[in-house]
Amino acid sequence: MYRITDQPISADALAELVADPMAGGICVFLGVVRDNAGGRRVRSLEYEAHPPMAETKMKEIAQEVAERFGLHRVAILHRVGRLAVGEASVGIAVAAPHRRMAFEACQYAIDRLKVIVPIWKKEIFEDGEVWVGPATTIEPSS
Amino acid sequence: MYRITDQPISADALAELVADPMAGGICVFLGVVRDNAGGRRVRSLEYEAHPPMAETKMKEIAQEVAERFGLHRVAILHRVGRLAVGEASVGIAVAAPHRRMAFEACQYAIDRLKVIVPIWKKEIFEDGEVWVGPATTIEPSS
Amino acid sequence: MRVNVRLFARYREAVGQDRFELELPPGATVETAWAEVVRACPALAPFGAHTLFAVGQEYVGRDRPLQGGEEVCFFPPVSGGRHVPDH
Amino acid sequence: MRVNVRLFARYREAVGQDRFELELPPGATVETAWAEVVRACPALAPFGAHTLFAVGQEYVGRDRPLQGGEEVCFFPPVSGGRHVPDH
Repeated sequence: MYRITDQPISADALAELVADPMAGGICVFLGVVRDNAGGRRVRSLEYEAHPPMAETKMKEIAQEVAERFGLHRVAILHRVGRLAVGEASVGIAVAAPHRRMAFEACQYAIDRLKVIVPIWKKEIFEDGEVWVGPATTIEPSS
Repeated sequence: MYRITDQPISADALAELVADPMAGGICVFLGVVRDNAGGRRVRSLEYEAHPPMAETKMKEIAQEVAERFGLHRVAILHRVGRLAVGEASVGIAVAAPHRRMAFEACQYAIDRLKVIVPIWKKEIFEDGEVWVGPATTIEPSS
Repeated sequence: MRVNVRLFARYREAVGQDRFELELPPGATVETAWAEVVRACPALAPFGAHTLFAVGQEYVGRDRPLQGGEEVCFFPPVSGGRHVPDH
Repeated sequence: MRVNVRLFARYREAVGQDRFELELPPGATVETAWAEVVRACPALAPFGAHTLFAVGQEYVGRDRPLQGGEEVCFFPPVSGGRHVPDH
């Protein structure tokens, strides 16, 4: 499942989505709102996405994981809206026969998500705000 | 928290245990019962531990993580008793300021757990059973 | 021809709306559409060099020709110098 | 002196109990205790070379001297040749 959501992200729900009798390990990554960014105190974060394109790009990431690691059990959720410190903005779960592969594929997926998925966040500080977007440097395909 | 338990392991509960306002990423690993081992079909697994020593060794792993990665938010749970395919036998959560560290520390912790924590499992196949224990090759300290 | 423009994040805030229709001459490209929008909203001009573009659900280059009825997205760049991952 | 012996996993199953007391001569080591247990339960003999030992909550070597009242644990080795991680 690859979904933009305005609901809280559950690690258990993510693990459930990738459950597989052949899996020996499930790696779940949660990106959570930190209380600081660039040395400034964060009050909250506001996430905005281009949902259909974001979901398409998440699905592409799962396809890349399938090609590179041979794994088909990947779930990616990204939350939008206003989040408080400690809340999860993104969750990724990968199930694999062996644990090393689960870790590597999950890390690959979150690294790629930061680059190609069109999601922005506004960091709201006590003394201002700043927008941060995907760090893409990809060459457009056309 | 470092605990041997006979209750189901929840990734959300583990993530909750390591929650920290300074954390930007939480990596949760779940080791789950696979439907096969060594080419044989697994019916169920039975885990047995030396609980106080296992918990002591888990705590040592968290101390190693603190020394190597500078991280203090680690939780380790291992379940004992009979588990069905798909159930989690072990769960580890690590919170870190940045995600790479969370992944590396979590992987380090599960690798160490397999070596030094006194937990055994009996793999129950349709046609027999076999005990598997920690893969330790450590030199005893005395 | 008419295309649909979508703006996100700081662009949306700067322009005060998240989508509108744009009338473009035949043969117009993504670059043409961007120039039109900047003309109407000069606050976007400084970001031009780093803006990302998408048509439909795919990233495209500035020279991508547009068809009538297509949706072109303008994605603001990463905020100034903040290439450090936050988590 | 008397020490407490604890058995786990296949050792526990082979012996049919998970703990018992053992009477040992002064100066006995972990090795002495193991030899005593194997004498009472020869089924354990084949595992001797790979058994792990712990006293209290720490792994120890075979030559570790035992004190009266201590608890010595015999940990069975990894099952034959199965050093492959399962997850």
